[in-house]
Amino acid sequence: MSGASTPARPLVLRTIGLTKQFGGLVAVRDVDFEIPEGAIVSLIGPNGAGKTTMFNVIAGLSDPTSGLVEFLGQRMIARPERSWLEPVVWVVPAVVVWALSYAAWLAGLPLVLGQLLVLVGLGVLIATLITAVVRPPWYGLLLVRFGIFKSARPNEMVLAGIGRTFQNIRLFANMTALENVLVGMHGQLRANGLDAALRTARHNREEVQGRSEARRWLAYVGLRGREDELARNLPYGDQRRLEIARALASRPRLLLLDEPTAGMNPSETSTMTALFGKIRSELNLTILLIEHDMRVVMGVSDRVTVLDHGEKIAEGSPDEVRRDPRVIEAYLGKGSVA
Amino acid sequence: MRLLKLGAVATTAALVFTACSSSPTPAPSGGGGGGGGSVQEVKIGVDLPLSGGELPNGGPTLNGVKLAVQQISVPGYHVTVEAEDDAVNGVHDPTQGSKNISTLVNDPAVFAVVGPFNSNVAQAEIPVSNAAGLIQCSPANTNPGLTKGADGAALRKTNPTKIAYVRVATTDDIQGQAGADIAYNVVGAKTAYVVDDTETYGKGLADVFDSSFKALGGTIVAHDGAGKNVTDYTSLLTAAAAKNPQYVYFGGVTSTGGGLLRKQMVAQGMGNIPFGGGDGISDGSAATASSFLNLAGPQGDLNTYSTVAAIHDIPNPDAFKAAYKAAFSTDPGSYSASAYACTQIFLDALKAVGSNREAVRAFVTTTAHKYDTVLGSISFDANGDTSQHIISYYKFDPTTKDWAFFKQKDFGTAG
Amino acid sequence: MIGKASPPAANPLRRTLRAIRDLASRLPQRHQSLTVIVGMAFVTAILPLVVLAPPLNGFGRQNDWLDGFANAGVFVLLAMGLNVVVGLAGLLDLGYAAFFAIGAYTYAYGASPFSGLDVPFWPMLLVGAAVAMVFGLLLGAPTLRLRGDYLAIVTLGFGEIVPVVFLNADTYTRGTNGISGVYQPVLPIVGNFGFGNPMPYYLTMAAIIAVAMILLYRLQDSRLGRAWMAIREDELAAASMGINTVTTKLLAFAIGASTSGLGGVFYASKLSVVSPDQFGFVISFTVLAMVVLGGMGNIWGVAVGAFVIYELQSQGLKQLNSFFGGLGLPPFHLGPLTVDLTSINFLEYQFLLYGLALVGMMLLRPEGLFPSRRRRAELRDEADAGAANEELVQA
Amino acid sequence: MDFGLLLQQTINALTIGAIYALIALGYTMVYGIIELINFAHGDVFMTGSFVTMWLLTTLGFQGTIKDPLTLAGVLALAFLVAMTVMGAVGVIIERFAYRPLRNAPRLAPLITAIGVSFILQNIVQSIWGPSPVSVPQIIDVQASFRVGGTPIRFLSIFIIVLAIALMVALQLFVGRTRLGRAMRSTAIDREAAQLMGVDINTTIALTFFIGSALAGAAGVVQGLYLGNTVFTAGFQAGLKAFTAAVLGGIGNTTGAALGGFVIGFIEVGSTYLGYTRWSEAVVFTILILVLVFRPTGLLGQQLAERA
Repeated sequence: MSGASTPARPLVLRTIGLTKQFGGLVAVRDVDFEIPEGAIVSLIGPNGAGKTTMFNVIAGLSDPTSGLVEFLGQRMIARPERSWLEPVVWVVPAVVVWALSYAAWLAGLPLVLGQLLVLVGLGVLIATLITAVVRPPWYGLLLVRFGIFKSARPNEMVLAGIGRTFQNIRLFANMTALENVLVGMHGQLRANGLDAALRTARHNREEVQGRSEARRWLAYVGLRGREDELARNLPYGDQRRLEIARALASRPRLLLLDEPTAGMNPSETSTMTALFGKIRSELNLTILLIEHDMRVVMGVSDRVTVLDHGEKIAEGSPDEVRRDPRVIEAYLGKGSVA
Repeated sequence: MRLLKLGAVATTAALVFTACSSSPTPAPSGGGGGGGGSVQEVKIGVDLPLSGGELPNGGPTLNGVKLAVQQISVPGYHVTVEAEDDAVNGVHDPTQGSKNISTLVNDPAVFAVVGPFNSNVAQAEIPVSNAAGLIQCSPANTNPGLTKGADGAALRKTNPTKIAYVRVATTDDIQGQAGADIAYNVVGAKTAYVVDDTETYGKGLADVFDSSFKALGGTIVAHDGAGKNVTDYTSLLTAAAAKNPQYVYFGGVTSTGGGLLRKQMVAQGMGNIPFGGGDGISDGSAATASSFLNLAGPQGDLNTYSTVAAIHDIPNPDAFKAAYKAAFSTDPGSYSASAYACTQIFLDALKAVGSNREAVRAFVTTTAHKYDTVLGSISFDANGDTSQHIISYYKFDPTTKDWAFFKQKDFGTAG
Repeated sequence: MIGKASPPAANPLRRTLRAIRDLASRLPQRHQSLTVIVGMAFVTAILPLVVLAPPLNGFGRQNDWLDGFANAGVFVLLAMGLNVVVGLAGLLDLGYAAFFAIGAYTYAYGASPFSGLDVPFWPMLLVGAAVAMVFGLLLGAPTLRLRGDYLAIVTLGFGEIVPVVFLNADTYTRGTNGISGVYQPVLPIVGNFGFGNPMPYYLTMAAIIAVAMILLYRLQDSRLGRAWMAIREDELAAASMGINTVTTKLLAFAIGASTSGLGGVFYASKLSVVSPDQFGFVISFTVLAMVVLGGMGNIWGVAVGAFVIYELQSQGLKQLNSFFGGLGLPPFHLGPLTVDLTSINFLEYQFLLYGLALVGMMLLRPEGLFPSRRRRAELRDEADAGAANEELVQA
Repeated sequence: MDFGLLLQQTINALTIGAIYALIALGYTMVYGIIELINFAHGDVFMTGSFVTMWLLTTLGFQGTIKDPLTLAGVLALAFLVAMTVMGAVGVIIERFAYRPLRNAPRLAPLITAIGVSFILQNIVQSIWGPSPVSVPQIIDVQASFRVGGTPIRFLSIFIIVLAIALMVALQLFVGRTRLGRAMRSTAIDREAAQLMGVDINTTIALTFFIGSALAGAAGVVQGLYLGNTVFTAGFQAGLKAFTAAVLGGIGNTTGAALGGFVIGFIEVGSTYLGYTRWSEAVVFTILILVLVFRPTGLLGQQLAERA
């Protein structure tokens, strides 16, 4: 079953033994899963099969109970262990310095020294706290060393190159379409608060270029002329497109689409399906698709993975999957298999 | 019932307000004056907390000023009261106080100001009145730092030699000594437990009690602080009871927990331990609603002491009480008489030197001048503090259910 | 937008009006900083004149009003700062007064007889803002991972802790007495910062507000500002767009705290005393009410809201007695009740009226007095002029 | 270590904790169902203590009632009246200050909540005055029994038992009855509950009624225990109770009860160690620490989504 498609292409994403438990309920059990570069891979399965859970783990929205996710050969997620220890790590250095200041006081050293150490301790505390927030890579390594590793945050996944849309549209409703896309470009832009406050050249350049690029993205998904509409005022189909434009603006290597045609009529669906093809061919993107509509899945996918009750039951080309008896069994009675 | 009562007070207030509504042209005075064309309109400014939870502090104090203005007339002048509220959202607010005193300074008809009530408001106001040379008399401030030493000097930086802030209440440092004197010498306690309400007045008093009691040779078993938000003293008292104190001293006022503390002592079976406090708990008989004695309740033997920073042997102690009751149909508050005294002093000055601010200020702060007030004879020292350092001692009398005077002691000039 | 509602205007007058309206709505977008400066200068110049006119002159002299305005300015500053946290980033901060207190105490340490230091006012403004910011970071870093209302209670707790520390650490803070005799600013041009001369404070405050407003507007219209709004709209989606939500929220917190610190420094220098009971929950709440009533997210709306509420509290409600007394209305009957407005002591019902005002305003306009109108087309570069025209045609 | 003192302080902590817990329940229930921090809740509690005071003084009671039967009757009456009146006040507040804003921006009802809190305070202040007032302590405050020589007051035991009984009753109501199920389902998903035929308005009103009634009960208890109340008493008690609710995991009734007791123990503990001045700071510091380490409170559910 494994390695059914061309192995020559490198993998964009791989999960190894991915398991996610909610209390006693196992939503995803020990799933190994691969996405080769440039492919459109679909994840299907009956309701409650664990598709969205899988998706959220990959996108960094929830921590897996065990297993790991590799993106472009890099380990993104490990099981969180003793994550409550993390705050301890923040405080320990400062406490050590303060203990030193107390020791200095007990030892009868000049008071100024002790007071200085207290201030140094405060500085250390601030520094560690800020480090914990900013999370430079070495901090992650430190966490691994202490066995306190926490999974990558969603924003880190985005920066690594995973963009996504949501099953129930999650646009920034009170922002304009253009602003939505600009937020999508957040990771591409560099201007910080100081740049903004001083209106530096970097800020001005990025604003001008960013806006024109955002317009191009909107035009790309077919939303030319709607730049300044509030996202919540857009029609449903356009909101879906806007979500895709927003995800594309982060220049992802892998695009996760969660039921992008849900609630669309057939003609909207076919335009949308065409868009997927266009994205793949023109932008050279890999796409992971969760979809209910079998026509979409079978029409656009290179590979299909089927989940049922949290377990992977089949994997392969659309035709292979369509014929797989376990898949038919899982969907039996639903009549969904075309 | 209460609304009606308030109505009566409010009518008086409204009359005053109407009369002094600050229109550019002098309004024809409705009720007052009566003398003829040569009557000059002047105002006594008042700055007190008059709304929210602090109304019980400011309200009766303001009434003291009003009563004095009603009762005492100065020929040639029609005196009205201009009251400002320094409470914002129900809490005394130094910013508002500072603004109010500026407003009063800017009103040329104001020749003197009674107030403020709270120490931190005073800290914000003293520099302003000092700069403007407008005399201010606080009926309630007792924090030594407002006038004495480097702190006092820092507050009157603009005109260091021109005192513009006086007060009729003796400072905490003296009353605290008196409290320790009662505990150690009158009661004969060798160990004491001290609670303060963490506010300027209460903590200041308690700290002085603490040090004076130790100086006399006693031991402080514990000194706790419980702010006005604390309503449950049970655990505090349980802990204190284990240390067997022979005396409990409370630094604070009734509204920050004085009565509650005594009541819970009784509930905890500590009712037989003598209890003492300053003038903050000396606020009327058990019949007066919300007074310390009323709130502390009828149980226990109430071996309770308080001090008042004033002479007890004043000529006619009940006259003021009666007049106040007649005018406002309630008993006077803790500081009504002090406010009355402040006003008396200002009216004396008005009578003597007219309404010129600098003249009034200079007259009032002249250390040689003595004023006959409802609080007794008062003069001010070089800092503007009352030079009267006599403290009256009171003990609860179970038969009259009121404070009974038993001694007064002069603590001299040693600050 | 306008075209949709009415057919193309044939009437030249109407067209001119429309052009003016258009300019008025576009100017602030194109020359924001200039607009703020001109606007603040106009307001600063006009306010001292407005209070000379009836009926306002009946309630106080010009100096009284200016003194009040300078105090109100502190709250305008606080509200604009909190607006970044609550209005833009959508974080509920119930302990904002803590940073105000920290700013005020910082100035008191830097310039008072208590510490013996006498650092000039202007650098202290920056120091106060920086110290408040550090505490904002200290509080925010471990707690900003918390969800909405948990954050609210943490900030509330911090707001309660700070005054308690200032109260009880009396060796360092003089406890309940507070620090008094704090020095006043010195600046030759603006005039003598003395008691009873509010004009320099008034002008300084106006300048501080103008600068803060320009900076805040600039931040709002930037990558950072968009990230804040995205977090407010949908934190999860924002994170999925590559925004480091914790850092971004922390920045909002830090900027809010430093603005509050600025306010604190000014406040301490004007009042010349700081004490723990000036910085209770009431302040935090009042500022929050100013933000919500002004219109969350709208910088100038929040500023106006703060100004209005402060004046209502410190002037309006306190003047009701003399107002109704001055009206001299005869008693009238309300059913069985006789209402004599002149005999009611409104001071006593201040709280009730304030509460009713809050409830009433919220019921009538839950989005605030000046809800942030979503900004329309912004600075456009020349390359996109075509697209802009296209948009106009469509609208 | 002095065992007797420890025991006494434990009882003190449980008693004050019981009062916090009763108030916290109202916070947590309201939050659970409409995600509103009901800042007026502390003042509902305060008003309850005034209603008790009014009732007892109107009935002419000044102090301890010796006759057990009369005592039981008066107590029952006091609880009945205070709980009904405050429950009704809660429903009225919900109807006029919160319901119109149910779909408004989230912070709008928070502001009206504080507005309502001011209104309640001012009404109480206008009627009963701004100073503290005595509440007749109809249960003998000194009556006690001894455990190993340590006096334990009956009043404390009564309060603890009563509070726990009320909490158990609440749990049973929420867990076992049809209305309780409606409340739970509304809390989980309002729209779905509506589709299932739950009357949302009634359910929310009911939640306010129960929460406010519990605050009313806490008001009675506070009156009996401290014998004193003041119109500003609601703020601090409300703050502590709200903290208790969050500490326990807001939305979780068991958590609120636990949080109340925890705060009682923290307060009494800091007094026991001689840090009364810092007790408030200690409470909030512990709160912050707990939330840093357990971001959803002691008994709060782990959230499915993470951002």
